[in-house]
Amino acid sequence: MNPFTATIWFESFARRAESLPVRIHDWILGLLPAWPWLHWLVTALLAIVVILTFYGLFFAMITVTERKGLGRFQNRPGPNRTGPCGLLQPFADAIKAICKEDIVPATADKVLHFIAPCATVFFGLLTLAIIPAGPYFTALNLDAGVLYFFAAGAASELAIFMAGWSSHNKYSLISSMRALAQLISFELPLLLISVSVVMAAGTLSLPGIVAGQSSWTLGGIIPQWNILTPWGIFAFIILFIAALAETNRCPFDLPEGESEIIAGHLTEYSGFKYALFFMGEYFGMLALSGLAITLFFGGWNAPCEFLQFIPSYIWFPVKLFMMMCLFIWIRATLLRLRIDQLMRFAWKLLVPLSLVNLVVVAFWMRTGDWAGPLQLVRWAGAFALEFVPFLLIGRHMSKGLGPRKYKYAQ
Amino acid sequence: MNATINYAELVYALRPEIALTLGLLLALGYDMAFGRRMSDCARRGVAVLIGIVTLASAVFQTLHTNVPPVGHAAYWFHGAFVYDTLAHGVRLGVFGLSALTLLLIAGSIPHSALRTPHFKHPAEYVAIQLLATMGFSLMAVSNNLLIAFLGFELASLSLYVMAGFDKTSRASAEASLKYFLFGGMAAAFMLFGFSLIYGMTGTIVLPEIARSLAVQGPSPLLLVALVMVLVGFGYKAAAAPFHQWAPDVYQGAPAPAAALIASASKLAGFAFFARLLFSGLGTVSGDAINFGGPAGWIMVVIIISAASMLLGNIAALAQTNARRLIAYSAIAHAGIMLLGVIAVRAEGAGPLFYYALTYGIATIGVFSVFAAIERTAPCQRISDLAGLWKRSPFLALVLFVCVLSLAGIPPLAGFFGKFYLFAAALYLNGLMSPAGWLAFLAIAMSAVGLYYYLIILKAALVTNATAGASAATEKIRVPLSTVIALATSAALTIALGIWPDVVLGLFK
Amino acid sequence: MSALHLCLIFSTLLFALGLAAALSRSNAILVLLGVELMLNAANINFIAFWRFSPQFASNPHAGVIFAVFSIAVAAAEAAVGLALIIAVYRHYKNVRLQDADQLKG
Amino acid sequence: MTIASHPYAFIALFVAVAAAFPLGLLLVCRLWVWAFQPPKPSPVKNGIYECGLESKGDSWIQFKAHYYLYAILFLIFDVEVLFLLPFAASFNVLPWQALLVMLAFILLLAEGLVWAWNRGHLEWK
Amino acid sequence: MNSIPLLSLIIFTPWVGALLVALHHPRKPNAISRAGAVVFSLSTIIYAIAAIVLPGGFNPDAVGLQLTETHSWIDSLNVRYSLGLDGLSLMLVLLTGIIGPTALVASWRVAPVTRESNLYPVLFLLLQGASLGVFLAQDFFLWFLFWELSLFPAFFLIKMFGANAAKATRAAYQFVIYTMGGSAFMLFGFAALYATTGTLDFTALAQLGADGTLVAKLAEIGGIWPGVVFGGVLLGLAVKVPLFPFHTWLPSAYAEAPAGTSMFLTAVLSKMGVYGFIRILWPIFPAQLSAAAPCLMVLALAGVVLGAFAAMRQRDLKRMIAYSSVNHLSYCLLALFAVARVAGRTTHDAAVSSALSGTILQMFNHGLSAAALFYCIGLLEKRSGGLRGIGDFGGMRAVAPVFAGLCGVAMFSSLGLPGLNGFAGEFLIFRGVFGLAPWFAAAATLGLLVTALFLLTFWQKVFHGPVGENVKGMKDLSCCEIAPLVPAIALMFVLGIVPQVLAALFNPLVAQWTTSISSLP
Repeated sequence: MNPFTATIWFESFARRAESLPVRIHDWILGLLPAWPWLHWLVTALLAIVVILTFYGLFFAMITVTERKGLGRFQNRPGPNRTGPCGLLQPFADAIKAICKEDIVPATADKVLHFIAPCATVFFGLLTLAIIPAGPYFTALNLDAGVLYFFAAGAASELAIFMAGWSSHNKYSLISSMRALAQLISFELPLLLISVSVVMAAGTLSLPGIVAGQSSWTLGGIIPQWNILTPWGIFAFIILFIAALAETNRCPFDLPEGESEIIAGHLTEYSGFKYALFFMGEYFGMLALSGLAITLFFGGWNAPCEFLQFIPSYIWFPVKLFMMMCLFIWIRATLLRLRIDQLMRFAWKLLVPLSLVNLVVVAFWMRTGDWAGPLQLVRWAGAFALEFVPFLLIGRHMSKGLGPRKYKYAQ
Repeated sequence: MNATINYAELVYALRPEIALTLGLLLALGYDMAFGRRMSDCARRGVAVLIGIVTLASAVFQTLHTNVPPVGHAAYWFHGAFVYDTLAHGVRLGVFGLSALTLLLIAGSIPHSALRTPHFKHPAEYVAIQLLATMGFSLMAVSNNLLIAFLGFELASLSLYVMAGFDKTSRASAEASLKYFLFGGMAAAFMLFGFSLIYGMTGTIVLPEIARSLAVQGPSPLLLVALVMVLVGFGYKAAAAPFHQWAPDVYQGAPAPAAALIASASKLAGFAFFARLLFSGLGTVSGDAINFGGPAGWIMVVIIISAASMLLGNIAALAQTNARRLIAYSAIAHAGIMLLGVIAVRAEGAGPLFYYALTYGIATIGVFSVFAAIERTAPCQRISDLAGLWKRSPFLALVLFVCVLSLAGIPPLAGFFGKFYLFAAALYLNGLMSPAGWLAFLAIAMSAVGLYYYLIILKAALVTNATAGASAATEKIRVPLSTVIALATSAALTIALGIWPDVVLGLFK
Repeated sequence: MSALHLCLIFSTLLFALGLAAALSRSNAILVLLGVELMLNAANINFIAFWRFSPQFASNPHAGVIFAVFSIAVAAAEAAVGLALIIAVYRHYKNVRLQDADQLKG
Repeated sequence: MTIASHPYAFIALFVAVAAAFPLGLLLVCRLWVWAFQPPKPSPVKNGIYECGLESKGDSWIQFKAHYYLYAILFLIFDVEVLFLLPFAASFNVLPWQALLVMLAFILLLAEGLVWAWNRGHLEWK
Repeated sequence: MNSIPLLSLIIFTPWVGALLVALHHPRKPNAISRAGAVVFSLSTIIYAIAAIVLPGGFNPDAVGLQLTETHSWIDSLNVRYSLGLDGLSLMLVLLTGIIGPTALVASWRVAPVTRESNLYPVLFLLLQGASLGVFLAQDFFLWFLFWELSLFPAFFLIKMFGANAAKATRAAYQFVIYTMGGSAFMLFGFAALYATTGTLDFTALAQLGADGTLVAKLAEIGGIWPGVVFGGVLLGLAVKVPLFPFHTWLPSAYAEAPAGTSMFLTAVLSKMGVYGFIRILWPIFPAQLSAAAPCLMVLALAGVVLGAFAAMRQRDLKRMIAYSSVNHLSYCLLALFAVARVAGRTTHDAAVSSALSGTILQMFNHGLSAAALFYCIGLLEKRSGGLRGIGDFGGMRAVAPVFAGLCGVAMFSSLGLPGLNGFAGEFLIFRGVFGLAPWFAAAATLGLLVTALFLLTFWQKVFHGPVGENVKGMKDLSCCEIAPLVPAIALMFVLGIVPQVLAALFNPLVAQWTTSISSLP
């Protein structure tokens, strides 16, 4: 086998591997009568089944990863009894959840109490449909995909409020109000950052945004991902922080703050409804991670040109997994904030910085034709435009704040 | 996206609005930066000063706009804006009226512990008022349903806030909420009507709408749209039967806000609707000349107008609250101005504009007097005005002039406005037209109106204050800025009555 | 019955519903909701007409632009409305409209 | 290859399945309960959980207005995005004057934010 | 002379005076402000005499408007500042010139107003200027301005200075609302006129009215239209005069006003209505007036007869004189309507000219006599401390012979005793009306009789008989009190003997009217 044929073989392998899902899909359709509506239905159902199984399994694996990871962070083994290395733990948990008694408080608003967990999962799933996981794994390709994502995603706030309110528990209500305040506050930077990416990509379609990042420079080593621009790194950090808050993850998990308000809106839930909340939350996390990948990490694209032989449907889960790990890492590292700190952080830092980011994107896109030394100016300018406001606002916010002085410990 | 968008033209078209924006930013910014260090009085003074300077610069910008000759109009920015004498006049008018009401703020500081409207946040108030003024100005130049709606809502939303600006007052909050709920509903009606018009014609530019409707002719759907638009308009203009908010707002809102709602808002609203109805829906106006002509919006306007005049005048007779009385009289005046809307067909917008402008000036005068009185004693009931002649002859004189102008007594501006407007309405087809009968009704009702205006004057000029209430007899010291507002409105009321050509010259 | 008709019927029903809510409810927030429904009914009209009707060449996007702007206006109205309701609440300790009856005559 | 012929048809189907998914899972639980574990309610078990204390007063309490202030602020900025998105999508083909117009728009909103900041409305109290 | 805007001076000098007096001292009147007010009030008669006497002034032989002043004013409405003087106007200016200062002096000296305030002369001068404006304006718009402006000083004069506050308020409101209501309809009529013809100039409108263009133009837009406009204007004027069913405001207004104001109201303001009939209604709507004349004559006749009867029933002297004013002015209207009725018929030239001359004379005469009577009643009030019932006095002739004499002259002048001025006017009116409408004239004589009856009753009850309780200790008139009466009484005699002095001023005018009436289509 000479290198040339090897390359050919290699390329054809890569192509075949890439188009595997299409071939499976065509094969299944071939088994069916050639009625267009049936083909459409089956195609759609296939897409849905893939989404449900993929993200369902991913959810399961992430829970076990998280538990084990947190265990390691805290110098303990984590779950290790069920299955090999405790890998079957989530399934055991599911069975346990099914078996547990479902307790509904006598004074609760029964209907809303029932709807709330379903709605959490429902809206989580809706957002997942739009995430482009690969050229052949884009279940829903809308012209205004970004809008769809936020329309579906924002509705999950409603579910949390439903849960808190219907429980008829003071802690639940407080938590849901807090959650609402927190979610709407962090929704803004999220939205604004998406807008800046849309500005750069010139389209609202998520596959379109991915397509805009599917090339490489410097001989195919450096991908042209948005994260590798001065505005992109800032934007991603903001988006990630906002995503943490949107999914009630540590350090923004105030709504569930066990030490203050029992478990917030989850207080009155038990059994499988509780599990559904978990599922919904993780679906939300997966969706936001998917969005972050789409917006900043080139979606399904390989990081280097020569790595293209690995099919896109591998790359996407890998990136997703790494994002989730990042979530877990943050959770293990940081402490929970106070509500005032949280709100201040959103309104006084993230929102202004995302507005600044819009301007920087405009600058960056308009200076695309600068070359040579001007290129340097472009980078420096963009960084300066991001950094200076950040420093100014940061200094202003921390004015008068020093390390806390402990009276009794001195 | 249309690459041929001419932004220079946009900037040219909106120079006064840009000036207002910069002014409001300046007012807010200055207050944020230095406000805390200043005394209340200085803070208020600076805010008002910035507001006045801003309005002056807006007037300056307006004056430096080329006005096409009468009967012609310039279209800017792909037909989104229109500029003609009416737009020019209304812009100048609203800036002037707005400046007059601004002057009231500085004067409305309470002297005693009495609960009177006061402004803890003058810069915000000025900024919101400038926003409202911007809305008025946009309404004046809009040639397109969208710009019109935006201007309308910008103005309305600002006015809601201004009506409720006195946070210490229960009445103010209640008034603004009522104003808001009614106004919101009106906006919804109007928007629905706009959407139907858009659906029928496929365009939102007024002349294109007119062209398209001329081809289509009237249809039931169009009638629905017209009624909806007019319902929205009726609310805005406080015309019966959509007037319920007006008395409450006039009574509860702080005096400067009420003055603005009664003056500039009316001027801009009526100018805008005259333009909408004639330039956009003129081809489906129906017949104001003969009874039994084709149906159209004119009949609806006539009915609303008649209802407003009857209800306004008759309800005003029963009032014991001076502000409510002025409100009901405003409803009656709205009826007359609706007649002016019809008369636009005969004589152009001149009579309507003159009437609305002079009405606004006189109303500001009245509210200035109320505001000045409120510095020492509450000024709600008509009896609160008692002994005004002794407490401040100047206030009594201004009240005298302004109320008589509202009543339509020569040689004041209100008289000339009425006369000109009635002549224009009769010009359509004399008494034999619906408009003619409406004019007849208007005359009869002005005679009724005279009675309640005289009640106010009687209280102010003749009746002695009841003994015992020390606040109600002490002399009123009127602050300088209010004096300016009072003197200006009274002087304008007289001067425009004697030399109406100053205003009408624009339209000839 | 065409899609346009369906949209129009839907929007009309929505408008009627909003109007009914705005007129019959005594809670200010519910009235506000009714008003918002009415505004959104108009938005649906705009979009429906834009989508299903022949357009004037001069501005093919008028309907959708109008809808975008009126959504913004509706939001601004909600913002102002909520603020005013809070202001009333501060005085009356509730938002029932029948209690706000200080001004009359 | 796009899967659906019309994206909205797919959304409709997906909505149905996404709604059925949690409901189906809950149905499984219900069946389990029906078959093996009949519920045993008791007043204590079905009471509100407040760390073992008895709940006092109504839980549906009224919240302070500050929550609404955030809602209002959010509303304003959320709507801002409504205008930013079409602008952003066509950013590459717009002339530079359009940028200035948009910049003015953003600055006006930012000014609102600064105002709220300055007035202390962004402080959670 | 032509370079001096004499007519503007006539109108505005009292206003300038009002301003100066107001500025001089806002509250309390003093000698200077009083003297100033009288001087400014006197300016009218001085100007009027100057206009007659000076070369280049008023030419009695010319017909048409003289000393005209025309300036553009409101171009958009084609409204001009237009003043003009003819015989009719001059008569009324003279009347105002005589009565104005008299009434002003009377207000302080003789029947002092209840509230001592500088506002009184200010308002009074304003009223005087506005009245003069009404008589001189030749453009409807300007005319209407003065017409309405005259209302407000009058309102406050009645309201603030009336003896009985409650009654005065009521009377003042009644007065203003009636008049304004009427004016509103007049305004409406003129708005319509403007809408159809595009002009508001009296001369131009009269031109249009004379050749029938006006009716044609109005009829173009609807059959009832000319009638409605006519009706509107008629209503406005009828309230002011007042014509019979619209007179109800008058007695209380005259009765409640302070004496000086009553004098001016009855002498000058009531003439504004008659003047309007002659200046506006008649030339502009000759055909309509002619058609409506029979009806109107009935109303005027009712005014004559019922006014007299009503006066007879009054116990309050002021109300009595007020009703007699209704009666007297109805004579004028009767004559005018009778003339209008025969418009276009050529047979009655002598009767027409006599009726018209009589009307003008009667206006002047009634002004003198009624003012004098109000003055006398004012004196009675002053002496008796506010009493003015017909039965409150008695035997005054014995106590105050001078007063009785002067009052008697005024009374007999009002009654129409030959040799005094009242006779000439009434005689001419009756002569004219007998020629034009004999039955009406015959019926009107009833009014004459009743007038004689109630005036004689007045004479008898107040001045004859036993000296009443209230009359005891009354003093006769002082010089100061006599002075205001002197010009009026003197004129009564002069005009009673040589009415031609006045008639010469308006004879050419009447002659021209007479010919133009017979030449009407």
